[in-house]
Amino acid sequence: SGSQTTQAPAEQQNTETQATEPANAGPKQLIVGRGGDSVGLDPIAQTDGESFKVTENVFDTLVGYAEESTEVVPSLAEKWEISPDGLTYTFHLRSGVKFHDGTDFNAEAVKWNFERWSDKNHPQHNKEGFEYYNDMFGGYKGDETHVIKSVEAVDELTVKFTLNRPLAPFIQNLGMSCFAIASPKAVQEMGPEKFNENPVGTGPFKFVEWKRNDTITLEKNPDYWNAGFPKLDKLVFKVIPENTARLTALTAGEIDLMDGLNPDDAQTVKDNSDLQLILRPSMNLGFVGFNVEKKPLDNPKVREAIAYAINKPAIIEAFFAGLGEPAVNPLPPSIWGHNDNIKDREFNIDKAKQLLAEAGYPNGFKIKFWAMPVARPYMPDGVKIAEAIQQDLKKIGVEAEIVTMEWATYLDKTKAGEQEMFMLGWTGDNGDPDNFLATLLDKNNIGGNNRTRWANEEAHKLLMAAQSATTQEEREKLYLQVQEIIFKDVPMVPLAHSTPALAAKANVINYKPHPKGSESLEKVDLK
Amino acid sequence: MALLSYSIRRILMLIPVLLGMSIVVFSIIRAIPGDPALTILGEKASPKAIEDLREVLGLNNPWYIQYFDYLKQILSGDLGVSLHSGASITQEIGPYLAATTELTIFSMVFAVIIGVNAGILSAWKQNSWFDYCAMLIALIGVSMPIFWLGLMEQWFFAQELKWLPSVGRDNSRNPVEAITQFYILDTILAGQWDQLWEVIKHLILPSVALGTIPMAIIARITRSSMLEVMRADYVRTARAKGLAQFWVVYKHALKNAMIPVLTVIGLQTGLLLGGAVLTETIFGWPGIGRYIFTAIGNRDYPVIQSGILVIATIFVFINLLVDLLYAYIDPRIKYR
Amino acid sequence: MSHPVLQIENLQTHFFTDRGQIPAVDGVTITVNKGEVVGIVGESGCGKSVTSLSVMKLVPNPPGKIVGGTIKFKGEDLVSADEKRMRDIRGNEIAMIFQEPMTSLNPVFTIGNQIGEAIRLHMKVSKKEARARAIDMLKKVGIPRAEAIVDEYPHQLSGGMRQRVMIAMAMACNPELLIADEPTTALDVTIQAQILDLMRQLNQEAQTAILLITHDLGVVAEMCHRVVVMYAGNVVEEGDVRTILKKPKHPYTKGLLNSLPKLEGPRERLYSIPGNVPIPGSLKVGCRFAPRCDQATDLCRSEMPQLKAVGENHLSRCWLSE
Amino acid sequence: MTEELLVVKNLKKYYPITGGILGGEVGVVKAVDDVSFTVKRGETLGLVGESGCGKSTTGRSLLRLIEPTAGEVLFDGVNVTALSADEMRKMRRHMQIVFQDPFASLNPRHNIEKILEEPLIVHGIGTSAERKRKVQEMLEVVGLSSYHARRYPHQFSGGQRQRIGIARALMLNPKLIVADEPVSALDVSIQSQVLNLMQDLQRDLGLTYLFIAHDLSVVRHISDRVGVMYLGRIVELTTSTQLYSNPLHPYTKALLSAVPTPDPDAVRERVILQGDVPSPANPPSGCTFHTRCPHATEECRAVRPAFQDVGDGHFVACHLYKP
Amino acid sequence: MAETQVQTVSLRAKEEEVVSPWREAWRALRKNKLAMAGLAIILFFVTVAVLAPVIAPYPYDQGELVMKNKPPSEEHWFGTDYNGRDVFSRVVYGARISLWVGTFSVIGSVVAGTILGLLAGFYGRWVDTIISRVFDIMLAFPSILLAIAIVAILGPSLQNALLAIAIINIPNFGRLVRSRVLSLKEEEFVMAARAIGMKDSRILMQHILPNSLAPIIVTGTMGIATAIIEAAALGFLGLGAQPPEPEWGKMLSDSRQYIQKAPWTVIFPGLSIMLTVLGFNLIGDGLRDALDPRMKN
Ligand SMILES: Nc1ncnc2c1ncn2[C@@H]1O[C@H](COP(=O)(O)OP(=O)(O)OP(=O)(O)O)[C@@H](O)[C@H]1O
Ligand SMILES: Nc1ncnc2c1ncn2[C@@H]1O[C@H](COP(=O)(O)OP(=O)(O)OP(=O)(O)O)[C@@H](O)[C@H]1O
Ligand SMILES: [Mg+2]
Ligand SMILES: [Mg+2]
Repeated sequence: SGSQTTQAPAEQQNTETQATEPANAGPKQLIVGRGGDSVGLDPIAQTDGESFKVTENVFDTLVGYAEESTEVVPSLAEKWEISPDGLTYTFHLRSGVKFHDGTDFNAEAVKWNFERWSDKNHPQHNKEGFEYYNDMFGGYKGDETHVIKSVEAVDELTVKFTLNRPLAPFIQNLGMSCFAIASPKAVQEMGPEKFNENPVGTGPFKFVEWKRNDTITLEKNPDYWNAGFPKLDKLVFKVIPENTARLTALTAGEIDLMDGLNPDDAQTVKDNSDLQLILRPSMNLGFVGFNVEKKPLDNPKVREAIAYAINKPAIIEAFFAGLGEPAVNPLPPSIWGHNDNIKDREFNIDKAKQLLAEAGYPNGFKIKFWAMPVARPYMPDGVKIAEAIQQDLKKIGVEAEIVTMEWATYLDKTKAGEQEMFMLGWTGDNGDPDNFLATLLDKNNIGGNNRTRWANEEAHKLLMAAQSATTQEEREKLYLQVQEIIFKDVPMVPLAHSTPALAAKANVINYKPHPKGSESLEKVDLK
Repeated sequence: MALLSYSIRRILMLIPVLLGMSIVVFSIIRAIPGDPALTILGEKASPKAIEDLREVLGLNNPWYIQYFDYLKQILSGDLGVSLHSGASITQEIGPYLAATTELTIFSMVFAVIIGVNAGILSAWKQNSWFDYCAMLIALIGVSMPIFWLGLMEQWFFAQELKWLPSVGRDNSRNPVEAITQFYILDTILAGQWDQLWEVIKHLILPSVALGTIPMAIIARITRSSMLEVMRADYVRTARAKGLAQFWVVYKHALKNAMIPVLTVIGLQTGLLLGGAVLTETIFGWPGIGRYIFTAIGNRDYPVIQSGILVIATIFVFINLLVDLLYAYIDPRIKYR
Repeated sequence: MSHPVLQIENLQTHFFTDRGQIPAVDGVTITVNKGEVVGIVGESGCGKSVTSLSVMKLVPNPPGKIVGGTIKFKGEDLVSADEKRMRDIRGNEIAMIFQEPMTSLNPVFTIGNQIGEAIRLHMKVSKKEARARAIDMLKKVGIPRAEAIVDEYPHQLSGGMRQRVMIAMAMACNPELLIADEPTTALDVTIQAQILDLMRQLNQEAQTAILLITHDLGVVAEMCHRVVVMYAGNVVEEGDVRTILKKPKHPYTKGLLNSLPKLEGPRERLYSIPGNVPIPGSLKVGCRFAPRCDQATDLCRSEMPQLKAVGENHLSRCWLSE
Repeated sequence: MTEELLVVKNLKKYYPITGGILGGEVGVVKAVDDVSFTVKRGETLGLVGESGCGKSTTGRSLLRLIEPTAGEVLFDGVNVTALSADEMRKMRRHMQIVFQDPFASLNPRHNIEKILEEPLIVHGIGTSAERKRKVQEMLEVVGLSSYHARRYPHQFSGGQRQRIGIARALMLNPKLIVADEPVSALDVSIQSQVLNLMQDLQRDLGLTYLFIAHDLSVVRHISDRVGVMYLGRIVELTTSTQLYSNPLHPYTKALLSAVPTPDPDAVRERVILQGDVPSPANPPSGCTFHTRCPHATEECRAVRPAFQDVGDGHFVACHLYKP
Repeated sequence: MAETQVQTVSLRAKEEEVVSPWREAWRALRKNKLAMAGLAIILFFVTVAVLAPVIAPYPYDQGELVMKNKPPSEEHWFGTDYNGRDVFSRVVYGARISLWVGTFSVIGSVVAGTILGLLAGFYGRWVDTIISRVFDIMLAFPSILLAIAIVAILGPSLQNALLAIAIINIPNFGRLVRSRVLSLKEEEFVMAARAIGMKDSRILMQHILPNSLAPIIVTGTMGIATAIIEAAALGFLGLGAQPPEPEWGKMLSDSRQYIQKAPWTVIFPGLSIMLTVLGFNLIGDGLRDALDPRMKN
């Protein structure tokens, strides 16, 4: 059954509530400073973290992740059953949940959302498509590889998913921020473009106003299903592009919470009794990659020599200010399947030189070193780290010329394999090892995210096997082996798993950053 | 009437310039490497998705078709849709433009008031102690990299002394309710005096950074223009009438001296409007400069095109305004 | 002698420049009596304008400065008068018009505004009255359509009209002395004739004394009662107009008269004074004219002659005319 | 060889005035409007008139320094208006010009030697040494010294510069020199030096002058025949003696009577003209002088008088005189 | 005739000395204290740039991470930066880059602008129309945005920044030269050159160009100042010099996040930019006074 009550359109309602709000009756207000603006607020249409930081507060997903981990927990679905063949999933929805526009959340709404996402011909399907849906569920309705066969509303609060083939991380995927349930009525009435700027969900906060490149304002959803939450009356996301400027604003009391703290400033924050340092659990990797198709990087000895020459601890000390650990494998240790047995190469110039000599380059060589022009959580300052690596390499006679370009161009060209040595990284989406190992290093992904163009048959076979294996133990074993091969052949030098740092006013409590980079702030409160 | 026909002619003359500008902008942007589809979809996108998106965005059409599509669209008053945010640029650009305009006006007012008066006093007291100091400061002013000045200001006045806020347009805890998007106006309309004060405080540092160079340039040009005018025969005539020096300077000399100063003010206003990229980046000002700069990074063609075109159009119209002001100040201008 | 309006005595105005001290005016003595037209003639750069500006105390300072001599206006010393007093005198008791009618009016104010300014300044009348008087003055100097012209801008008028406006402005407050610094040099002869006519008329009607600066001996002959001839910052000869033009004593005056082509009479080869007009201060000793004088003696080259009477109302600065 | 070195027939020079919404041509300034005269070999023809009447434009158009709008200029039998640009350049050897402004007519960045040598270089005359010698000679001719050659224009006084301008014109041994107000910018005592020099040169080198000036006494002094210009037209042209003793055109009369003479006893009948010279962009109909003429009739307002000989080669354009 | 010729008093042969206009300008310049101060500043930086390897105590691209952001000391006069590199050495080497970019970009715009300006001014008509319109269009863009766009096309690097700066400044010089040509064309000495039968090309090279040189030099000098700032701005935006090149603007932007902890890393490069630019502006001012024909006679 659809929505029963007719209410004023969301937008109008918003302005009303805003107008009636008392000006300064001491509402609890939290201002979050961040580096960039959201791209859009229709979660399914987004891929960037800045957008999800907001949408997670406006929308809910069927299932959620536990605090600080990727373990799946109930959300809009209170419980679910999986058929033994892994092809049918039945979700029992929470009752009494309403969208911000007053319409009911129910099985029909879920079904409608999935139809919108999966069917290219759906009237509210965006012309650009829905990137994440496409990736996670093997394409759209009608595609050969499409995973979801059907979504049925069994009754008001029961939804049944039927799959074409088993997908091990299906439930895991449903927890991703993008698969949040939007109000069908609002989307239909506004159309995808307008909805993208005036989101209506079931989440703890309602959307109020968006001043582009400046602020997004949300207010408390008093009818939130999770009784007692949210704690805050008002939530504001404010854009302050410069990391230092943001810290200044925090210190000055203009904002309450900020992300993207420069690791260098962590100490400053700790020393300030007015502030607190908050660390986000790490689920990422920053690495130096080698385009193994380019000489002399096609020679594993050369790659290994470089691995020896990079002084990882010094770099982590200098640029992560200790907020990160040296990476040994592409997979972060926080994800299951990480191979703890591999011991990293020590920083050793002599060994590096010796390997170079063995490879036939006793006097080193010249090489182009592509450096990331932007800061990412996994690589706080690409160019500076590149400069440090450049200094290191000089010691073994390798003259690295740093090349930077616009981020878009960088991604484009590295994908095409124009680079020699380069830097990049990855933040996990759902806590599955496949999301790191296969994405970054499987030969099928050459021309895609495997920018090292490393096409190792052995590793490929293992990775494919792991994808279709059914038990975690089985998969884990395969991933351990893959990591050994990677370590030996050195298609990349994993640099660090960084711990993104945040800072907040001392009176901010119950803020638990999530490893995936965005989270709902419903529990956050002010002392 | 002559003025009207002159204005019309000036506006008509703008058409080829604007058209030329649109071609330039359009071709420059097509020449920028990097695929907007990729940028939109991000580093995790699949090749197929990118290709599909290119098709949807019309990026696979020949460039001239793209240009004429674009031109048609612009002429119908539609600036297009941002590839990045999917929002209509016509709507989106307003607040950015307002933010930059407010900053520009504030900076220019600061620059003009101080610059013109310093220039006049320097010329009046030529070779005096004041003259030397003012001109040396002005010279240092023109030599100042604004981004450095901005950083230093921020460091000193915001971080060390904590006198003034360092970023943004208003206090987020007490945000201005935007009606016109010009916050000074908005707060006055709403009678929110505490907010007005906040808004002004936020304007000070970026305005000083942005206004320093124009101020210095205006001071220098005012001085040299005044010196030239002060040598003019009619100034001697005015003095021979028995007029006090103050009136000679501020009435007879100033109005004539303002003519070249006006050009500079116009030119600088235009430059500020577009050149605010640096200041806006440093001071987190949600303005048009940063909007375009970000768009370049995102390969957001429509935004770059329309953004630059809007700025350039304003720039061209400021020049027109300056020309008309000339005609007002200088009756000799024949509307040729 | 009748009442002197202006008595300049041994005036010295020097410029202090990078290239040293330039004695632009170096010992000038001139007297102007009530109702009299006195002419100053001399070639370019001899110090005519600086003399007149010194009277108004309008010599640009720096670099110029009155370093010696006295200027008495109706017995009052102007050299020591303060700026405020000078402002009262300027445009009120002594008025001045300049050579360049094209640039001497402020291009951005109307004619009425500029004339009215002087009137309001010195007569303390209302704006309206000032305007009415401005229109009156314009009519007096023969400007047609005065009511309309008063609201026009200088560029809308021809050179001759502008010079009339300048005269109207100068005469607006009934000055006792009018200093006219080459008022017609920039004008065509037919226009010059109009302006000279007007000035003569004003002199006769209002008994305004005029100090007329020019380099045209023809103008002097038509306008002046008395003439002062200047050369390189000095007065070299002075006398009434007939004496100077008919029976000059100083070789320079003689040479000047002889080098003029004539409009009537036989066309003879012109006399020419050899050499160039000196820059003031370039000659330290002797008579300033000695290097160009074909009668110069050793005395001339070593000692500066004094301005001495050589006849009735006739002074000359020359060893030979004694 | 004809007696006439220069024949000017119906010379016109119109400058367009642009304006209006589209910036098109909205009118013309008739700077020179149908001027005809001849200059005989070895004579000096004077051209007088008030400022803006088109004297300079005439002088420059016949050298084609300004392209004339219409008309014919025959120099030594050759129609120079029909020459190609290259032929014209060669022709210029024979016809030279001296300018009014001694400060603006010499390139401030060239020294005197270079300025004087340039004409020879341009026309490929002589070797370097010969050219240098010629420069030295010419400096002596105009009364400067050979050591002046290395100096720059700003180191000279106005009179000396005017001598340099004359020397430059003489370097190519021209037949005709157009002197455009060569003494107007000079002081009286210097003016007579230059006038004497020009007369001496004419005598010694057999030059022909077209001498432009606004000073009637100067023109009378130097010219054999004089033309009087008013608003782009020649209104009277006759011998110098005739013109000054028996002027016919009312404008000439007024002009002559307006010149002040340095003789306090001279009693002359004064004709003071009313009003200003009209603008050449909007010249009066008929006789252009009728607006200021004391004798103007209806005919003057309507009909343009012909420029005709009223006897003895005394040309005048006035309805008062009919042959 | 000879008797009419008596030498003037003031210009006797003995005190005679050939004073070419350039010599004269230099004399005037030498008297100008501020201009000399400017010249001194520039000479100082030029010397520093030339002798950089001698002066700089450390290589500009090598440091130890353990020495990160150390304050000024005896070993490191300007302290060290985020990579432990010696800021003093980097500032010293940076002088090379700034002077190089400033000078060569201006040379580029001057050459191109002069050629275009001469063509437009001398030949007029459609040549002028086309060139002037192109200039109009270029000038209608805020120059920094245009530079950003050009660099975005060419890819960020010092050379490309130099090129972009050269391109955006062409109209300034082009217009200047054009207007000079237009006014010089009417000058009597140009008319005189035509009157002696000189060809257009020679008039252009002998008369018009040399007389346009003074304003070109003045504007060019000031242009170097602007170009240095523009290069630094591009560097600041990450569009100019690439690491580890010690370009001052880049150094500023790289270090600004440490402004509170290590202000020296921001102060010194900024000061260097300002001083160099000031030097060029001072001397440009002086040159204008010395070369301005209005100041003479
Ligand atoms: N501001 C000044 N600075 C330096 N010298 C000056 C200045 N004004 C005038 N002089 C000098 O004073 C001398 C006399 O100048 P003045 O203007 O009185 O000459 P003049 O007789 O009026 O000449 P002209 O007929 O050209 O007007 C000149 O030689 C000039 O060099
Ligand atoms: N390039 C031009 N464009 C338009 N009008 C011009 C141009 N040159 C001259 N004129 C006009 O042509 C008329 C004649 O000018 P010309 O210079 O020949 O006069 P002139 O008799 O030499 O005057 P002067 O005595 O002032 O030198 C003037 O009214 C002038 O305004
Ligand atoms: Mg004078
Ligand atoms: Mg002329």
